Amino acid sequence: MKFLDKLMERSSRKVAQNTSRRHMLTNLSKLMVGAAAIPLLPVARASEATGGYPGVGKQVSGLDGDPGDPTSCDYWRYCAIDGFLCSCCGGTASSCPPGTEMSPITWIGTCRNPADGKDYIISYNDCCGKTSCGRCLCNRNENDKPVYRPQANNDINWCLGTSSSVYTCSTGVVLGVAVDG
Amino acid sequence: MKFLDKLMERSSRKVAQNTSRRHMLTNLSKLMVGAAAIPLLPVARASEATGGYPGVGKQVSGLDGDPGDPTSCDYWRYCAIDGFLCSCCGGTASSCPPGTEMSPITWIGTCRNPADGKDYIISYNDCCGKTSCGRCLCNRNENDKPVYRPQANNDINWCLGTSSSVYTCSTGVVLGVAVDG
Amino acid sequence: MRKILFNGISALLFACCALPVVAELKPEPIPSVATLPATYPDSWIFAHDVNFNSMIAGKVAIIDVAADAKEFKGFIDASMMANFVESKVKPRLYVAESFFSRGTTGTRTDVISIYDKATLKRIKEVVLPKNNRAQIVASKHMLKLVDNDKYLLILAFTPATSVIVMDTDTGELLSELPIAGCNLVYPAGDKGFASLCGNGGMKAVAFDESGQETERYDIPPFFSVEDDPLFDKPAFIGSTAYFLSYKSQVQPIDLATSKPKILPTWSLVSDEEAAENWRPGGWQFATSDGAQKLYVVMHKDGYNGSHKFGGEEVWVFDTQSQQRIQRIALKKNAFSIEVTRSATPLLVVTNTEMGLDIYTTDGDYQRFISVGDSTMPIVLHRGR
Amino acid sequence: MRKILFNGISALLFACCALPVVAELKPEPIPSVATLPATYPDSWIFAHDVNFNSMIAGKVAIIDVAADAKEFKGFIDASMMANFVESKVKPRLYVAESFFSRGTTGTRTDVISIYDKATLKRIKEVVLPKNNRAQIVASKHMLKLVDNDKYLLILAFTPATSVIVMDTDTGELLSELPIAGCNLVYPAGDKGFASLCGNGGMKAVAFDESGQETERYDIPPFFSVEDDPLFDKPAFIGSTAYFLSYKSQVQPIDLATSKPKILPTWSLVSDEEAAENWRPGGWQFATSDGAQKLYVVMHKDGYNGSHKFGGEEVWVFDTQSQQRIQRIALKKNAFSIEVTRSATPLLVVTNTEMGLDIYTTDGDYQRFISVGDSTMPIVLHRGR
Repeated sequence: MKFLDKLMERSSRKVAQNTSRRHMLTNLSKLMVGAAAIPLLPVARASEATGGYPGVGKQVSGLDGDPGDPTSCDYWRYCAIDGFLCSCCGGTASSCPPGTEMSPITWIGTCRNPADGKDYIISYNDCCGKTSCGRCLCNRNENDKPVYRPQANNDINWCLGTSSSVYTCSTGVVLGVAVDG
Repeated sequence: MKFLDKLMERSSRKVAQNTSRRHMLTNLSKLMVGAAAIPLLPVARASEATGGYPGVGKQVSGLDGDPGDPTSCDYWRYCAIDGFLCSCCGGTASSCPPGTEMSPITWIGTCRNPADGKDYIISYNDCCGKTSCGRCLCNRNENDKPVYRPQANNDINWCLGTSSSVYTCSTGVVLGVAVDG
Repeated sequence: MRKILFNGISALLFACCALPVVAELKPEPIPSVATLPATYPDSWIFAHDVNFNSMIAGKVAIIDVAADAKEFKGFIDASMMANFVESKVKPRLYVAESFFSRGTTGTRTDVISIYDKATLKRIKEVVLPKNNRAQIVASKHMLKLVDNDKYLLILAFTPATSVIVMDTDTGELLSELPIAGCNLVYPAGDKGFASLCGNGGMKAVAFDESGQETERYDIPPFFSVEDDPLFDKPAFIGSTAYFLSYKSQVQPIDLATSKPKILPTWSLVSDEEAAENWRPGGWQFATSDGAQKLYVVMHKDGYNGSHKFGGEEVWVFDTQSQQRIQRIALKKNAFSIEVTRSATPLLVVTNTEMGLDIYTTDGDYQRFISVGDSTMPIVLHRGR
Repeated sequence: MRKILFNGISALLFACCALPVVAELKPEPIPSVATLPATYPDSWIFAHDVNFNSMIAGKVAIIDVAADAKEFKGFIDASMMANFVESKVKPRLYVAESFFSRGTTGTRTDVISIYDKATLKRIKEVVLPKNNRAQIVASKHMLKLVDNDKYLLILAFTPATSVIVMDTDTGELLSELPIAGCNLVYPAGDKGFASLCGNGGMKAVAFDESGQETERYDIPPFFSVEDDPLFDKPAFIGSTAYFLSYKSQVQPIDLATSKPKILPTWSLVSDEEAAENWRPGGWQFATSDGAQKLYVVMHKDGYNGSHKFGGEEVWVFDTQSQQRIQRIALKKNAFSIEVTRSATPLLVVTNTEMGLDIYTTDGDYQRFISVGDSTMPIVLHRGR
């Protein structure tokens, strides 16, 4: 928590310093275009009680026995995901956004579904061919192995065998229940 | 100031909510890669007492009669600039960063030098051929006119007549004293 | 009763197996790619992320601003100060953009990229052989569809200015019409457009089916570029363009026919408000709705250079009575705005932090929508 | 006395003309482009911005981490999960990157881009005709110079793995050496490299002047990928690679010759620290200095999946005594670290907010440096 405290302390101090009209205008001159750099503190972005992302509507998968919010980094299927969540990008947890191409080659994780307590094999297919979606960047690494074990690694761009290798977002597709829990 | 207050109120509330270890870790999962979205509030970025940018070292031009900090959006030559300040990017107020090309075609502003009270003609030459510098984004619009008066407009990409039209950063070059103040 | 029963069953299940009995999830199909309807609902908008930090990687996001879930429908790329326009007639989206063979260097290729609305696939491109498309911070007035979307008008700037006419049925580039001394593309008549000029006048050009010039009008100066220039980003109500000046004057121009008609001016502000320097400003700071109302982002204490910083209020005017009928104090300052064409229109605000705040047109706050980390959605297009 | 006189003059000047008499600024030359020395000072580092939000527009920034002004020296582009290496022998920088003819779609071209250090101009490119370079989140171990920088080793991944050998004198691609079942490039001997393998073993390949394979070694498994894998990002001290495991074991491997020698392991943590689950982690979380010290980013309460989140402390170990000699509590959590080769080395930390915090190697905080808005400088290269 220490780094959160420090961060807030700094921000508050800065705001306190910033009271004059002149500064307000000076700041605006930098803000207007500079706000590109995203106005939200990561602490703010990440601190929603639900684990969701500000400015992203919550979802349900709609499947019986598939609990949680597919736009939240907490969602059970994402236990080893690394990237932008396609659920936030016009796709779903298991489908790609319009106009992208789903990678046929991929890597595999094993995540426990809290609804039935079973371990499921999850295929983290990347969606490819448009620039980064830019929403809901999420990194979780349960059982993630280094790149010399590629089939269990999430640092590799799995846009392989697609017409473009440019990475857009990531899905977590249910392949089935793991035989060996 | 209202929007600053609101922003801080929101951030503080969010931080207060965020006390559990579990949340800390959840947050980190989003932070590690997600921090791309820049951790600094714009209020923090813009509220330095000096008008400078956090994480950018202050400079002096070194010229007699050329006061102020060329890495600050406040610097007198920048009265109508729009873009990343080349001074922050490996160039200076009047030179481009290594490996870029200075546009030969440009637009012109008139800024008052506080050292001698004279109005100078400033040529806002763009530097071109690498991706956006990304440091010290600054927008000021004194005497800026709409794009149907291109020679007085800062929304145009002036990387014209260069081998690449990709915009990197902006300079403010002294051309001389304005005859008609 | 039902609730008690359910709780009882739940308790039983937990007692026996720790987890309720649910169906095992079935394997899901691979590959799977979402699609969209060929005609978009009227609460959807296009938010153009100009991505200043990485201009070769801009995008146009499609967003349902009325939705509390699944609000982000998809996006298409838009490279290097691109411009965008939606066809209302064909299921097509058009992007004018530029590429370099080595990302930021090498051979330049300017193109019109054509997307299918349902699949968001890039189905065709038309190369602009002179690589002269205008690279200016995006607005709605550099790429326009006219004559029932039969012709696409593409602004060229080198800095010599001209307008390229493309046939959208064939993808053929029909002509390039010079507009020396003037800039931007405001549709005028069926086959024509007007441009504002550096002398405070206006030029208008009409063309025939082969793109060849048939009429040309030079409207002499009617405003002072030095003293109180008209912003180059008007709001349209029908075929009337409402141009606003830095100092709050309204200059309507009738563009129903190929020859522009300069209509009488009026003011956004009272004498008191003028004294307080209430002024319009921002990026796309003015828009309209279906009820002939004009929406303008306003800031107090305006000064020489304040005209692109946005504002703390949106003022709504009845363009018939030329009276202000509403004043909306915003949660966060606005940089750009748009109003949807929905039955219940929504006011979409790109705030100065670059997120989208959605309000009713009465100013009731609805929701916040993020277009994405590090995005700059400064141009908002409602469905045409 | 002097001061009084000066003040008197100032007062006089202000009294008479309101502003001091200064020389009028002279017109400045156009065009003007800065250059750098062909050999960089040893306090300069390369910060690779992988730019996840726009991966086709990454960059490598050159930063003087000892400077309080003009710390940002320039940058070069690095497109689509690029990799970077500096030559210590030639005044050259190398980037392995990928381009698409239409930005994110169209024809792919993989290249080695070669830059001049003094001008940062892209002076040459070598096309990789199979377009098979590895696109993996950047690290130091996918693009390596060996044999006095005569050969550039380029990792390929399709997902079949191989290493392409390029002659840096001629730009010729000499060969492609398969490393099936293994990955990454750790220089071994003069003309050779080792790779870690999915079975917990290591492979090593040596080649001759024409790039042809001369030796190949398969080291049988010496660690458990399932129970406690070695991270794939070792720190080098001389020709010894210090690999660390998820659970804090140190596995040194001697790569002085083409045949790797697996050295005895030791532990970063005491029994108490192990019980508290102090573990290494982050991205580039381990480095070394010129005094054979090993720097490791550590976090408490580690668990399955915590290994890429960075940490709150940097621990410094004497690799001779295998003892911890320093424990640096950071201002902000570290994601990646590097130590400069300067006479007074500096510890550079990419914090989890993606800014650079600079410390002395004793842990005294020096300064904060921003690489740019919306950047992700997760790989830091000191001067070689």
